[in-house]
Amino acid sequence: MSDSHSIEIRDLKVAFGEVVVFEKMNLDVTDGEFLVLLGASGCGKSTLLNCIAGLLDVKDGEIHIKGRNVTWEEPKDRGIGMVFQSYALYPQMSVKRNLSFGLRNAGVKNDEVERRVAQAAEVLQIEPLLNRRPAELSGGQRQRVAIGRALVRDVDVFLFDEPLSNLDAKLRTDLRVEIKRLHQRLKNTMIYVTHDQIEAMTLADRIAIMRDGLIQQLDTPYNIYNNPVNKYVAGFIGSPSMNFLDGTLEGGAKPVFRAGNLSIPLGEYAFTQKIGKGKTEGVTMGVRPEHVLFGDLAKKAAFKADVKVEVVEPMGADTQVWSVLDGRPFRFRVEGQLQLASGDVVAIGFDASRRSLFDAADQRL
Amino acid sequence: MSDSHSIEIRDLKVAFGEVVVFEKMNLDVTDGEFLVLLGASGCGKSTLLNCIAGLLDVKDGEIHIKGRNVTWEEPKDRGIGMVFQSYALYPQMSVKRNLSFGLRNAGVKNDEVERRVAQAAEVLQIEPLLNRRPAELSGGQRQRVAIGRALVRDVDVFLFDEPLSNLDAKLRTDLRVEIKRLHQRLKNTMIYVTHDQIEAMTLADRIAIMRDGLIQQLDTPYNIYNNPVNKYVAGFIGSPSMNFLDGTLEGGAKPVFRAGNLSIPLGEYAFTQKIGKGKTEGVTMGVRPEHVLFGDLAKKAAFKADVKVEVVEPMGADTQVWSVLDGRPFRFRVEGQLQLASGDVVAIGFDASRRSLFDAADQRL
Amino acid sequence: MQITIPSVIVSLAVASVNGYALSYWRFKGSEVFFTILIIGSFIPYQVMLYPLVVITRELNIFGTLWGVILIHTIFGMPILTLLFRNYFAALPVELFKAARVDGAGFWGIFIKIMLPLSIPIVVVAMILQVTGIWNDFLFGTVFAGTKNWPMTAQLNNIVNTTQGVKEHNVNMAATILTGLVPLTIYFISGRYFVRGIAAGAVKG
Amino acid sequence: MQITIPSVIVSLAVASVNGYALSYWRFKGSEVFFTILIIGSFIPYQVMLYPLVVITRELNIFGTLWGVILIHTIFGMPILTLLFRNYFAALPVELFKAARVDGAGFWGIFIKIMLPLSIPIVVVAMILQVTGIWNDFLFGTVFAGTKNWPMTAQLNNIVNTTQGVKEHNVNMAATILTGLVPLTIYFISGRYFVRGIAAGAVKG
Repeated sequence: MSDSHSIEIRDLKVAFGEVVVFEKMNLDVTDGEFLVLLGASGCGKSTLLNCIAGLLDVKDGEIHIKGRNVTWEEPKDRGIGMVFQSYALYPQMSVKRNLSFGLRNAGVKNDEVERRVAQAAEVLQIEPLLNRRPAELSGGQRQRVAIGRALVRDVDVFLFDEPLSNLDAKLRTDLRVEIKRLHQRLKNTMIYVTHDQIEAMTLADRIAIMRDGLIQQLDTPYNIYNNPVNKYVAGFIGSPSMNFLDGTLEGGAKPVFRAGNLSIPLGEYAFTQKIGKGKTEGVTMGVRPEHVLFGDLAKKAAFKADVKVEVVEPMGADTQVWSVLDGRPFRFRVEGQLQLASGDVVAIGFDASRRSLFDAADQRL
Repeated sequence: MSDSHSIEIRDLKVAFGEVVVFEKMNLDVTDGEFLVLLGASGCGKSTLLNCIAGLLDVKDGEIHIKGRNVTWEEPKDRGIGMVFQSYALYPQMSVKRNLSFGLRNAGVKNDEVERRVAQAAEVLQIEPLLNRRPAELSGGQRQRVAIGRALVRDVDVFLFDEPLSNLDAKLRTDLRVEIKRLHQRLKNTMIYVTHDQIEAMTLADRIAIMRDGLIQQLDTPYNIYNNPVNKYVAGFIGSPSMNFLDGTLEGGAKPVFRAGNLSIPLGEYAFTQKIGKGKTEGVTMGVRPEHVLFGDLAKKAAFKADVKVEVVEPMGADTQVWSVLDGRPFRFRVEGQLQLASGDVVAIGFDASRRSLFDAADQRL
Repeated sequence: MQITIPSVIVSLAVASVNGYALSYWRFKGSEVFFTILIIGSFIPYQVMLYPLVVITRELNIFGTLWGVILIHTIFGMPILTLLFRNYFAALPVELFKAARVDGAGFWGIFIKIMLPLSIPIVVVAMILQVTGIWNDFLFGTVFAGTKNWPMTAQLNNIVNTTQGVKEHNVNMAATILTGLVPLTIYFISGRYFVRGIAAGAVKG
Repeated sequence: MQITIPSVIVSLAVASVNGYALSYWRFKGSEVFFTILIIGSFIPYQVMLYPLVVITRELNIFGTLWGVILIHTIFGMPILTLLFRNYFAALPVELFKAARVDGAGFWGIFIKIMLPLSIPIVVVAMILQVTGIWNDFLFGTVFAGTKNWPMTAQLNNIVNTTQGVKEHNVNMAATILTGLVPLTIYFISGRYFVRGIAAGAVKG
């Protein structure tokens, strides 16, 4: 198989008893790529990772790592390192013994073990902790040791199973950046499972958004955010999530989207499907709260409307406004220092380019 | 005691065995106010809430609710309703029985019970669920029923103990707004415990930031965000958190802050302490990532500098940049569509007004 | 049966209330009481025999049905109370707090909230106690009384018995009977039982 | 003591491996095996007596030390295996996964990772088994052999014994001795023991 692919998954079938998780999963991961598997719980992302690690048996299909068919190999022989959500450090061993456990099992010589442990400890800045027990470490330190355990084994592929979920918000931000720095430095292939879209957006070279055992979209964070292929992806990515307006599309030279009393010119919207001259029913327009224009900018927008403010949520840097647009709930984001009150009527506008349209089958138009 | 205060806490002492949680806690909550107790785990916020509810015994001090000393009264006699993190619905009872359990214990007549349950169900839009068991409800529905249980009892004070922590991100956002709407409608006093600063900022009329059993700052979200009284509050509020630069303050007609090779004019900084003409050592300047100016705006700023980009984190609406400013790590936020790469050198600037200075004791200067 | 049923009912009632009180209501000495129970559940019966005989005699119920019930209740107490305590401790404490805010008292919470939730553990406790009492009874009636040897040695005697075929059959019948009662209870309550085992892994 | 020590060691070794295999290695029939164990732990001993006697006779170890050890191991097996299984099941499964990624096999994971973590439960199991075996022994030696009555009735007989003061003293001494051994073990291992009880509330 192709050389530039670090991992190739072909027609993978996985089932727990009667419950089929994947029917035919296919996925290629490029060498050195940081791929994030993103989805809500139960979408199969952790199952897929465990299959790659060899911790779950597959029913059918093949898994290739670095061109080698490893479908039936033991985890230790696959050239992978894995970092777990609960850290999974061996409680009775010192940090040093934790780091070297895998090497000793593989029969690596003593001085080589010492060298590699020292090197990993330096990269992760955990040298002072080497003689401590895991119980004496903070959550962030534990996760660093867990990453170190994968690091010392000098593997081709790093697998991360929601490694930051057990940490508090500040630590999560810091370790996220450390993992990104580690990747920039090592350039290993990394596969990272998470349900947190911010982690996915910030870490990934490419994101695979999964739902019910199917990959919905596999693309760069930029494309997933700006050009979601369907309504599910559009709603899943972005916080607060996208506003959806149901209505009718009128084709022609200057296509217009009509929803209730609103008629919104589509300007230079780049259609990905061919649309007819006539009306298309069951169309949904998606507008991200942060792409709604406000104040001076709204005045110059192609589409303008008045909304009634219902709830104002100041979040420091930004303020989120829950309002009513032509009888439908509509959310938008304004600058953090702006003081709005419930009941105010304010003017908003839509940017001409930053919108998404979906057909009746929820696919991008 | 004063009439406009719904809750007054005087010199409260609480201890578990030898461990003293509060030595002398004082807190006044205004009638109809939405007060959020915010802090990291172990700061005593839940303990304080449990004391107000009467679920924990106090060693010393007094708790007044609506002008009545309730320090030694049973929870049911305090005129409070409480919503728990785990929902704490009675699993063997229908939603309706859950809602009416408190009323029946209080000996309320049957038709009055029916009326109040129907009313609460309407407010929370849970009428179709009344005959279901809690196990048949989703997390969001369960929490709505839990709120309903406090609602039917027609209490003066609502107590929320991290009610949204068990829900996923999307539901959390939705229920947060529902709680805010509920408060706008009922105008009851509400006390809400959370460790999530976004919840605190968006819900609160006032936030009490707690640490080690002490209230650090009790103020409006706006003031806490813009004028943190000490370095702890400054670092706790805001995501990503504030940049801190250690240096020296030089007083005089035009005060300047020096850190390494940087010298940052302070312009119209509103000092809260008297500063001398000479140098003050051990001063820290705090700059929020979202208040750093970039691009055209940076050119006009009072202070300009070049930074080297290390890690770029696209988050959709915004992009977070981890950079190096004069050898120190420095974080700032730019618009989401901007494409920066690791290694770029870019110009940034500071806004004259939006900065915080802290003295050697971490108090606001 | 006369002995088993009231014994089981009384022991379960006392043990569940004990377990509930130990889990939720911190009273003075509750820690001490708990420690005594833990120790108690591992003390061999023999240590408690003499005091108990004396107590039942003083109460004038020695040898009566009530005496037997009392003895079984006391013997079953430590393990059953621990079983209930662990089960209740595994329930979320917020349930208890919510009920207090809703105005339920000690008995209100126990009867209206906790008991309906503890059917699985009640069944487990019931099986344990029925098996225990039944075994005590059968061991005494059927197997005791041949020689002063450990149980395994006695077995040899029974099988080697020279007292004829009839005796042998009696033993066999008794054995089957012994097994039957707990097994029946087990099969009837299987669903609850497995749930009880699963719920917090309270009892191996 | 001759019987107790090897019995305890053998039963614990077998039970811990069983519990470990049941928790982590899904093999064909592991669910069935587990169900049999659950049932087994509640079957009264009597049901198993005859088959066991026959088996030990066939193996030609009946009445020998090894026979006694085998019997105790089998009797203790269901409850001990469940104890270990529940304990191991309460450990995070990711620990097991991490060890597999790190290249440890079935025995490597058991000996290097799991056993060092199970000291508390080993102690609990030890106490259970020692108490159980000791009680069996003492019941047989001291209390068996007066009349065909339930245990509580026998007590009456012992206290009412007309065979003189000497017999009475013998019983008393035996009783105290009985209690002493498990209690000593308990006090020595108290710290681990309470931890074992606390850890996941594995055993009431």
